[in-house]
Amino acid sequence: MKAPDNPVLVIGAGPAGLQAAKDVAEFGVPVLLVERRKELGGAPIRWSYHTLAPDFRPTEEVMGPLIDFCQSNKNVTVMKGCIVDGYSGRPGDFHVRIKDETTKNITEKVVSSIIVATGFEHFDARVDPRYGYGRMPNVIGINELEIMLKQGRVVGHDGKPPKRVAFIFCVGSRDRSTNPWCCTVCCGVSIKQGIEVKQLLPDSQVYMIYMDIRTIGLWEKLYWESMEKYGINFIRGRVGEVYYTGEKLLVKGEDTLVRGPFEVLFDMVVLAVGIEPGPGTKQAAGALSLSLNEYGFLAPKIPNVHFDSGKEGIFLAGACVAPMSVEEALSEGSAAAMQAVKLGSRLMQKVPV
Amino acid sequence: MADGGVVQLGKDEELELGKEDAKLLETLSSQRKAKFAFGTTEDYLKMLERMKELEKKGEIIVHHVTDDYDPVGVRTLSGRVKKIPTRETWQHKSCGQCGHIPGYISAFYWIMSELGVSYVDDTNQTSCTAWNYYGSGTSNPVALSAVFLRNMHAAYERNAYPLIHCGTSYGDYKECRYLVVMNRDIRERVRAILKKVDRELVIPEELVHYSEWLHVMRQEVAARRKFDMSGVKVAVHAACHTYKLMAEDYTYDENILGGRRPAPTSSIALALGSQLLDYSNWYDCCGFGFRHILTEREIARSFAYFRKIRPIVRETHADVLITHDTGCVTTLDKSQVVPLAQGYRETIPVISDSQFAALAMGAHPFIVCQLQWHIADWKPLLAKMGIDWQAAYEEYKSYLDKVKGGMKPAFIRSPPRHLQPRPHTKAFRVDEPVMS
Amino acid sequence: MSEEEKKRKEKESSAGEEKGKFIIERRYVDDSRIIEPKKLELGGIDMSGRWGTLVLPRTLEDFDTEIYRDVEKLPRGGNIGKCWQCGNCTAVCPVAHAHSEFNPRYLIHIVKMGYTSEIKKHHEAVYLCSGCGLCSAACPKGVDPQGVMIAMSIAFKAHESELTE
Amino acid sequence: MEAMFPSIFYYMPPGNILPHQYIVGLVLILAIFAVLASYMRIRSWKVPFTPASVLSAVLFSKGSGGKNQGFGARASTAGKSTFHDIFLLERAGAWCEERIHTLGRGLVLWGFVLLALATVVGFLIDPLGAPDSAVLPVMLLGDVFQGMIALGAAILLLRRLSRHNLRISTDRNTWALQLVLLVLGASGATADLLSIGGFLAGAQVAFLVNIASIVIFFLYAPFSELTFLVWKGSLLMQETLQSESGKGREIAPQPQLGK
Repeated sequence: MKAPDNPVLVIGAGPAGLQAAKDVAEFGVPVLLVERRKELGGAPIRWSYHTLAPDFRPTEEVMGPLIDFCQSNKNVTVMKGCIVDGYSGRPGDFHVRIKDETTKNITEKVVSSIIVATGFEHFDARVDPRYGYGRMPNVIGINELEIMLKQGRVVGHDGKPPKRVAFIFCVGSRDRSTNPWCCTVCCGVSIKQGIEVKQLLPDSQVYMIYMDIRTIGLWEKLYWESMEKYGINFIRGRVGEVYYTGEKLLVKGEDTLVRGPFEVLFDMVVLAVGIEPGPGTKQAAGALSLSLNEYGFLAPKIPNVHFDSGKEGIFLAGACVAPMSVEEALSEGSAAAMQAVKLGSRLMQKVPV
Repeated sequence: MADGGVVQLGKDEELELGKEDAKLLETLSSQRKAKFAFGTTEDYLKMLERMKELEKKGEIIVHHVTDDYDPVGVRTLSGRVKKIPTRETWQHKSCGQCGHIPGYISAFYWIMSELGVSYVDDTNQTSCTAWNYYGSGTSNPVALSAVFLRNMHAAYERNAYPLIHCGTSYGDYKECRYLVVMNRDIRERVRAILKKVDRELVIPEELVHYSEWLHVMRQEVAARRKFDMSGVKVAVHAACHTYKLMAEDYTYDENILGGRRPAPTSSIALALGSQLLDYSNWYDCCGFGFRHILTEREIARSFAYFRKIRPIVRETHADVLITHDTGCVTTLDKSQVVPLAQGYRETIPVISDSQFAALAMGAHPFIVCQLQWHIADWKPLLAKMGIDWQAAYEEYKSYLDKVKGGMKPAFIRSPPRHLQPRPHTKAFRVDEPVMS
Repeated sequence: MSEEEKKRKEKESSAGEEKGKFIIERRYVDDSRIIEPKKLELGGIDMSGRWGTLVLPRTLEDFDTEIYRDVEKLPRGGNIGKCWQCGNCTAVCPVAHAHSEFNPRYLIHIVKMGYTSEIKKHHEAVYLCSGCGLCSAACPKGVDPQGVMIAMSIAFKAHESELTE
Repeated sequence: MEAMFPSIFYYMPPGNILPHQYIVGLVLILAIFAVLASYMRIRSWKVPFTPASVLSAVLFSKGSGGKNQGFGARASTAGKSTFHDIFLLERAGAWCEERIHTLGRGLVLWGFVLLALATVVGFLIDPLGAPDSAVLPVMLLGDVFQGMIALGAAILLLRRLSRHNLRISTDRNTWALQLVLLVLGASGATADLLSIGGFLAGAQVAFLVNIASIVIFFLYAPFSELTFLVWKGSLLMQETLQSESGKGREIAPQPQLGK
């Protein structure tokens, strides 16, 4: 079988995009990988994720080989700092305009198909002011804690390790005033971090303030271990307000199992900030005339079939479609790659599939 | 009716409460499915536009904050600039203050006299009846609005601008104004009532609370400061009815607590050079909450102590708690008696912003500020401000003896009943202060 | 309703109204939260009874895990940390179906969280456990609630002086 | 009779190796050890040893107030409570879902009590000197009681086994204790029967197993759940006594003010 000459365009070099690029390239098909930022690896690298749930695997072990492959393989052409500005043509013969964001130069390329993997952004907790994020010291997001864990040093603004840490779940998730969807991974990630905090600071007390625990599938192991091995406590309820007393953080919430309001002091509050579609997704949707769903994620033709954008030759993968974990994003990238390769081979051989 | 149960404007921008709507609203309210809310900030701004239209049509008279009142502009929560008159104000007193916290009003009058600002203390004022409105939970918008407009007309005919002391009246009037402007039915019925008492439908362009007046006058007040306040730690309680009813119309300032708390009262504490401290329960009611004070005084008293006083003392260790409504001063102050008797030791003096400002300006703590009526111990505060309260108290006692002997009491200065003609002086400025 | 039941009801209701009976919404306030000194005087003025009544807030303020740590160390209490509050134990507990104050799930929760104020209110209920062991058979996480109740009753007894102060 | 049963104690080891009195002495020593060990264990939980408190309450409590009762009344309260709560298993039985569960517990309990009585009676009648016609009924009764223990333990064990599934999680100690009870009862009951049946060797083995299980039981019981049951049972009785004597549980006073 002869591979088509036109490359496959992959937009976004996160877990899904990198995996898609690798799979396509390994099939012998050239890949054009366009990334808006200056570095490859997407969210896990950009936010310096320490380890990945559920088995505490260092991020580099998962992402490193993918990045290395895409940077060194002759089939992969990487364009950093670029976005796709528009397109025309038909499957097998798309003409895309690629714009360098710094020089504003526009390059035209011909590609056979397009894989959109523009990923997500963490919810900006300043939008929900009740948690005091951005205004109060020691109120941080899970992404910032991840960086601290990577440095192996979890401390408050005064440089002291916290004695009592509260994780607040569903910040910017499952809330009509912010984002109504579930971000699917924050429970698992928060619990993973809680365990890591306990490993780092065994004398600390870690509390998880949750509405529901959604450690889906095999991630449940994290939930069990956090209780059974690490003595992490879970409080069912939602936090109404975090107040900085000048020394500590006063967390006001309700323990719904006791049916009573609580006001307890903590040294550190970690917000499990949700996942939302980023500006890259919106921009790509505009450039490629893709439809967005009510939440601003890219809408597949059938909600259950993520890779099918409804436009022939354009495939979707990763967290630009729905909130998902790294493991799911990798599979989605692979699935989209399969679709691109399949389409390429059909167009070459003029064989209907 | 919108889904959320909020009354929305009709097509002609009238708030038409038809019989069916009213019934539905009543049912929903009784089932606690809807709350009677007056729309959004946008609706509020529309109401102001509507007021201008009605004035143009000649349906109502608008009492403008003209240059004669030397107005100062402040930012409100809606982002709009609100004009606060500084002179020739008509003092709309609170029905509770003279009995419970007399120093609150006498200190305010004293400040105005000290600053040489003319004002009218009219005897021709009625109580706003909002107490009953909130106390019973039932509403008679026509009656309430009629009382509101009757008082506003009383100010208008004296050619003085109404300055409302009571937080509840202030909030209630803002709601009534919304109803009168937006609802033709209420407007016409109120007009008929006013006609019977030979008054016209006069709506003030701005409804102004006295704390806003102190806010814009704070630099003048600070300029006459007699005592060094830099060592005084202050906590502020803002009255619910000033900033929670029609919230978009109360003063906020980015330079004061980052604009996350109402600006007045905090601003006067800062202007006087004292240390302003924040605390976690700042948003909570003082415990007065009408229904509770009427039926559940034990709970109101306990709430005032356990949810306000104790956290404030524990978190801030402040020397004084200042607030700007007679209900708040009374509740927060008097509710400390029982806990103190029971052995709880956390206590803090509670005074109004006018008393605080007057004390700083050198007013007599007893003859003017009437601190002797306060329960919580104010002596450490006076000592910290550098006021010799013992000498002042002796003075006060001899003053009382003189009064017994037939001297005319002087603690409330002879209130001016008429305005004096005066030349117009200042140009309008928008108050954009720098954090002191 | 039999005569006896009526009498008992009357007795109960009058007992419940002893403190703060003048509070209109008295039925919404826990007995334990009302402080009504029989004798209270300030500056020579009598404020006893109604005039000196205070109602304590019901806010949970303490995460005091001392009893929790003790329970973990006592025989058969070691698994308490595994509890995730599903309520299986209470669902199958024959005692809980008769006595509202005995709720193994709740007892485990307040001990785990260290809500001393709640433990003070409910600690005596732990002796109602009959030791039938149904809960331990029903527990999906291997908490062994029956054993935890044993450990808890010992721990509560050991801390009795603090819990009844 | 005597022809049919030449000597029922023939299976016992020769007196010079393990005289009967020695066995009784051993049991007594073990029982004292068990009480002491229980005491130590309960004290290690930082709680009072309530059986002692109950005893002192019944014997010496003066009580106070108008409802104060004399020794007789206290003893009667204690007796009633013991009878209803312990021997009739009213408190425990009320909440056991299945009757068979209560039955199992009752059999073990009654078996033990009656066996103790029978043993004392048997000791008073010199087993080797007295005529078999006097010893035999006591001995057979003892066998019946041991059988009760075995049956009760078997019921408890079978109930546990029949309910055993993946989710079950009961303490290993409970299994062990019930197994010891089963062996104790079964070996004791069968030793005599085997002897009567002429299987002397079997009877001797059963007898040795019985002695061993008794030793294990006394050594193990203080460290098992039984200690808790003794503690809690007497705690409940103490509370009953206190409330009966008018002292009752005092209503918790208000929290310390001004803290």
